[in-house]
Amino acid sequence: MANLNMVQAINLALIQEMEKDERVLLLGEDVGNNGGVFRVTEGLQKRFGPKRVVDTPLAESGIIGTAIGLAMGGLRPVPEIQFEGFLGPAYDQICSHAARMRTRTRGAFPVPLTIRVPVGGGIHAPELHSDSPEAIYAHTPGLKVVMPSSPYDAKGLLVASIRDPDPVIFFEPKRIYRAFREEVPEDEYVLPIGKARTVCEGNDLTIVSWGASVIQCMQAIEKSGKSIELIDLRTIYPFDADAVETSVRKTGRCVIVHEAPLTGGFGAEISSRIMERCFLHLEAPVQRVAGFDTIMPYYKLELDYMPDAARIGRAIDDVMAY
Amino acid sequence: MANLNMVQAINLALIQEMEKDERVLLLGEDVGNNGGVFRVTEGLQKRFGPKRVVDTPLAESGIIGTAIGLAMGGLRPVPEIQFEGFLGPAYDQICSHAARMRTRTRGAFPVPLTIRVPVGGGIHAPELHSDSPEAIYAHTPGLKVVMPSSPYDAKGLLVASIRDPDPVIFFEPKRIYRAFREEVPEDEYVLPIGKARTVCEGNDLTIVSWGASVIQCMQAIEKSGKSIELIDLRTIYPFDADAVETSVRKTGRCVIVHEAPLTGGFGAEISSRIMERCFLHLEAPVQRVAGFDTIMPYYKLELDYMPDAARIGRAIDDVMAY
Amino acid sequence: MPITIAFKTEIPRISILDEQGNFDEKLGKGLIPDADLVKLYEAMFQCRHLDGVAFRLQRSGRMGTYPQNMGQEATSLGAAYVLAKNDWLVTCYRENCGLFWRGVPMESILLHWMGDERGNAMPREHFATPIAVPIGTQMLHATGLAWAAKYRGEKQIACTFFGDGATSEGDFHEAANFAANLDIPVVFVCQNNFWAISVPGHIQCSAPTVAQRGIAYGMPCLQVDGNDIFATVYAMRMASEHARTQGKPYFIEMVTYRLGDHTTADDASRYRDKAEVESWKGKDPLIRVRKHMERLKLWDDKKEAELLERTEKLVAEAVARAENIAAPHSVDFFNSMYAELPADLALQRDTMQTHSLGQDPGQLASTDHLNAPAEHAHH
Amino acid sequence: MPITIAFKTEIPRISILDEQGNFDEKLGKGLIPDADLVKLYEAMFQCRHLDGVAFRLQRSGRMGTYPQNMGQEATSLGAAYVLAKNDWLVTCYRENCGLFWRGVPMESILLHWMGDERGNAMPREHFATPIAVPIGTQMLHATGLAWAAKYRGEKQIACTFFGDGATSEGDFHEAANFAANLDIPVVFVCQNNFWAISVPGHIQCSAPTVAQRGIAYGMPCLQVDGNDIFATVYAMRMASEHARTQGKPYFIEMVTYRLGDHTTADDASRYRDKAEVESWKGKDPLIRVRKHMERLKLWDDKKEAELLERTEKLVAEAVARAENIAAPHSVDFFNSMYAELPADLALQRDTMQTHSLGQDPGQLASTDHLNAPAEHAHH
Ligand SMILES: Cc1ncc(C[n+]2csc(CCOP(=O)(O)OP(=O)(O)O)c2C)c(N)n1
Ligand SMILES: Cc1ncc(C[n+]2csc(CCOP(=O)(O)OP(=O)(O)O)c2C)c(N)n1
Ligand SMILES: [Mg+2]
Ligand SMILES: [Mg+2]
Repeated sequence: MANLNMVQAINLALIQEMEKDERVLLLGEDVGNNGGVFRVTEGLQKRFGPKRVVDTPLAESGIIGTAIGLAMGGLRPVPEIQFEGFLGPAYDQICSHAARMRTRTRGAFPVPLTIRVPVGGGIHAPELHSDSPEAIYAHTPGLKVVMPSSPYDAKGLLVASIRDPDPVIFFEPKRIYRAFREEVPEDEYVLPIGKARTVCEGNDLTIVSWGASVIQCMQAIEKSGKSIELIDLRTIYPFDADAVETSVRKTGRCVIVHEAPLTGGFGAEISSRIMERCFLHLEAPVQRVAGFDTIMPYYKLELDYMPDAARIGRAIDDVMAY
Repeated sequence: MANLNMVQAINLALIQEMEKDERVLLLGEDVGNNGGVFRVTEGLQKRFGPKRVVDTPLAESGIIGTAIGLAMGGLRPVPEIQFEGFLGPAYDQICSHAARMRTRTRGAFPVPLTIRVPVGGGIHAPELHSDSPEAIYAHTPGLKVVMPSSPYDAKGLLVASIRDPDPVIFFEPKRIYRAFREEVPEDEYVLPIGKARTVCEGNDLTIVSWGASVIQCMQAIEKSGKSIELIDLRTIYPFDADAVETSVRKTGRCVIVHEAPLTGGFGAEISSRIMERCFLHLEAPVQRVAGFDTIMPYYKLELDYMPDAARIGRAIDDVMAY
Repeated sequence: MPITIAFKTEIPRISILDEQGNFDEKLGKGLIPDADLVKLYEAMFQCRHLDGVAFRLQRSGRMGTYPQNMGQEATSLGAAYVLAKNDWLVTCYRENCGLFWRGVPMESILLHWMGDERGNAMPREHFATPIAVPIGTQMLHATGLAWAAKYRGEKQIACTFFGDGATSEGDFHEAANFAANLDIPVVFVCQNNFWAISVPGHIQCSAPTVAQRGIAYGMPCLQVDGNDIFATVYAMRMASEHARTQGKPYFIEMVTYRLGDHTTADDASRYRDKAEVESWKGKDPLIRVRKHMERLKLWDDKKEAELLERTEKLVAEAVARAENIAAPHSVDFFNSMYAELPADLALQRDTMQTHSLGQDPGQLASTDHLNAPAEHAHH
Repeated sequence: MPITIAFKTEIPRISILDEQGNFDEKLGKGLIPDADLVKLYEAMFQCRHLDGVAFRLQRSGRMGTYPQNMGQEATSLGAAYVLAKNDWLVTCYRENCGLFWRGVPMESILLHWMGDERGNAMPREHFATPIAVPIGTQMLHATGLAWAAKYRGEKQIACTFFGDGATSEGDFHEAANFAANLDIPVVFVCQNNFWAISVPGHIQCSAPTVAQRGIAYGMPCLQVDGNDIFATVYAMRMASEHARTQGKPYFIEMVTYRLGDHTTADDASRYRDKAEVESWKGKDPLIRVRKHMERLKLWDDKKEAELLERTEKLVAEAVARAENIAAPHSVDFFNSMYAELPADLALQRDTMQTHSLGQDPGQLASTDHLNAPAEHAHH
């Protein structure tokens, strides 16, 4: 058991999976000698050699497209896309091929692929380094979408993702890469994809969130002094509808929090599901605290864009007052 | 006034806008001599010359990327992407540039661009020729997303899109390209982006839909014998929340219908909005009749995938019975 | 020396059996044993025959859009003939001939175009990937597949086919660039048939040759007469040998022509000169092989007639198999979505509904709650 | 002739003032008038100075990530010097020197890296596009901009800059291919500095030259010493002349080196040899011009000291302007989203909330309805 931050926890998960399974290899821009721009793959090329930790050309479609080929060829590639803003060039290979190959071939060519992607804002980065596109991929059948909010979860979920026989986009909230440490077992553990975590229990209201926003939610809950249940989805698709339903049936009130723009964000899906499944249990309309429907501003204003404890707190109060 | 199908109505809109405004030019694969694979641009190269109707290399990112440059240079390009399944390679240029250039430059470089894209299933086409990705682009701030459901609407909305100072994705439901004709004025008219159309009025239930599904909804309504109000969104972003709210406040019940996969589809956004804005008026949970969360199957099963009058009818009954 | 030469290169062009029937002994002798030549001809013939049948199936409403291969048989066949059985063949949609040579059953191709994914459920032992609909995207998979083989220390290579139009896509560039810079043994074969639907070749590549695309990556490049089975075999030998021994990629432009429309949804007479089409009919890859075999006394009218008879039966059987397959169930499109179906998706499958009341009729009954004392303030 | 030559080419390399101070009179004489040479040197000097100041601003927390331009000044400057005022200059982020030459104020660049979009609100009369963060994407805009000029019948061309890494992206390929095949006058300039962050050049392009990327499109290609302002000017003259008169593109590889880290977020000592960096310090584009000017008696220590003084003032003023700009309001990020703000978005702006109750406090009051007689069955 060690006290690790998220970068270290992911690094450890990668080491352990690579040791366990020869078929696992890493590829991407700067993942080798440099250990990735966030140092997540630090030391891995030295440890496993340049065959298993490969610096690729600067071409995201190429990274994902060749990784699909690697996976079709029986390996378990774990490509890194340097920032979520650079998923764009790889969109077609992800959505038209990785997500479809199993169905297209009626199972003859599954694509066990785990795409690691730092995600989200809050680190004072340049443009296109601070976005939250999880809803885009959650709307793409054939993919799984995972986003941990803590070092412990990151390790267990990454192991599950790498072992998953289907393509997974593994979003790593860069804002909490090094924000805190927690106990992370050296020993192997797997957190199942599709299961949420109840961060804290409560009776008055349910908050559903994921990724770095979970931290903001915890702050807001602390400040509110109310009995609030916080559900960290951990997985965006498939999402744990049961956990959400059970909680909302109990509390009757719900606030959903995410960094991505409001309109068409994954909060909309959760909100709709809650209405569909818990209609008669709702005391108030489900509320969403989300990024605005604007381009994520350059960093001078990024904190005004992202949901913070104050905005979440206001929504809690409003829902409680309803 | 002429009796036109949607292909003809769009063709007419293009002719009229090109005659009116020298800055309008068309580009894309096979749009020239061949008049597009759906013949939407038929005759236009002959009429306006190869300078204004340009066959490009087979490269969607190139088409959109150069169109962005054309727009930044003061023109009004109207690129065609041959099928919505080939928007993928252009995703990055659309979302990282077209959508962002105005904000990025604080208004110095607007991008007045209209991307025409045949969309949706039902025409017995091969893979990746039958999808409905409107939610993806509606979740991308900086874009507008339009989808007409009739020849009349197609003409008026396309004119509005071409004149719009911001980038518009203009989805053309290929299933109804030639399915029916209606009176389409020769004279200029503009249908404002962001305004829905009430297809028929009713008091018992509201259906919200767009694109080719509107036709299925009409069939279902006819069969149901109930007093149902049908709202055709016409524009996905910005969507006409007022029209939806007003109707649902009146009826208290709502079914949303779209071809795209359920999870994270734009129906989720509408459903959430309805809950947020009409909570106390709802008699039943808003229901969504949508494509399944699977890859659109090859054509043998496409009709099983897409919402049809029977599935919509069942939802109507269920909501009415609630 | 202020102006020096930084780089210098040239690209050879190979032709062995030309349309006039000239046969270059130096390159051609012993290249293809007579018995094999006969088999290759038969393969082209059968593929051509299927093409015609498929066209008619589409016209009579028994099949969806179909892209005819007619005229381009010698390109992929040359590759399939040369490649080892376990080399990957990663194609687009005009390589039926090569795929059939490898053992892919005709009905797989038919099923695909009949709108049935089962046509793509190809046994892995064919080392062939499914038909690639989005243009220019499959070459990256070829690079990845060859990379996987290299990773495992196997001598397997990949050969990927694509059209002239496909070379305009960014993915083509990235596939070639990855292979070149990461030392991955892939043979890139562009079937330059001068058209991408209605768009002429110079809009895709205005350079004197498509072959020179490969120079950008430092690859050895060749241009060959793609309607000459000897030339395609010769080029593929050079290229696959290079790939296998050097572990590096190779670029071949095979110059050919599609004699038919782009697909059954197309009408090429809208954009192509009749004269152009006619001139290419004279360059047909089948005719010249047949004449060559006749000169060598390997072939005669009787054999041709016998082949036709065999082929008609073969193709008819394949069509029957494709048409007689049981209709797929709706649920089929759920079943291969994931190794394990998420609960949510299983519910959609089991109910064939997406509306929650439809998925859970129990919810409807639950409106009884309304009449019970309200648990919550306003329900 | 079974093997013929389908294509043949060679790529020249240009160097005029080399690092030893050798000056090629034949190419160099009269190329840059003395007075201009002094101005060009001053421009490089000022850019270099800003680079150092920006670095320190970042280190002291007054600016975000910043990519130093140090060592690469002669590339974009050569281009800006040659281009007409209304030719488009479409750059990435290591072309400060060329942008300043065109009149882009230093504070624009500073503001950008201070996380403020107002740095990109460049007046259109600079004919320069904003800093491009996603690698390899801006060249398509250059092609489009030049196309727009051609469409209007204007003689304007575009020149676009990008790194060696950027040539790996599919968009590079598509931009070059569109320009070549649609006859659009774009000068493509690759700044080959041998590194893309930590990834060495041969992973991006293992061919002998990057210049040969252009052969794929049939473009004329040149390789030049990018640290030699004479060579970059010479090459840009040839290329822009070609583009303007022929209406066609041109490809130039400018060989250079970044003397600093990739950005302030990078530590190049993790992946680059000290010896390599040292060897390039000797090839600095500023030093050789200064020595050349000294030989020509155009320059001396006094002038250098005077320049430093002027520059310090200039840069300090730019920094002050950038730092003293009023803080942006939150609402600023709404205001240039669309020409006209959709109602929905206006509501978000006005309330700075996304939750509907937050946007409409009246809704809260409306719970009073609960106490009123229910209009609907269960409310
Ligand atoms: C990404 C993508 N864009 C557009 C299309 C539509 N389309 C199908 S085939 C084709 C032309 C292909 O030309 P080429 O690569 O030369 O192959 P050929 O058909 O000539 O063999 C086009 C534009 C597609 N399938 N995929
Ligand atoms: C599409 C995209 N992928 C990745 C990055 C991250 N990134 C920023 S700069 C860079 C290297 C660029 O190398 P090169 O093009 O050679 O330019 P240089 O920095 O050397 O001038 C990378 C990978 C990015 N900005 N955009
Ligand atoms: Mg072709
Ligand atoms: Mg570089």
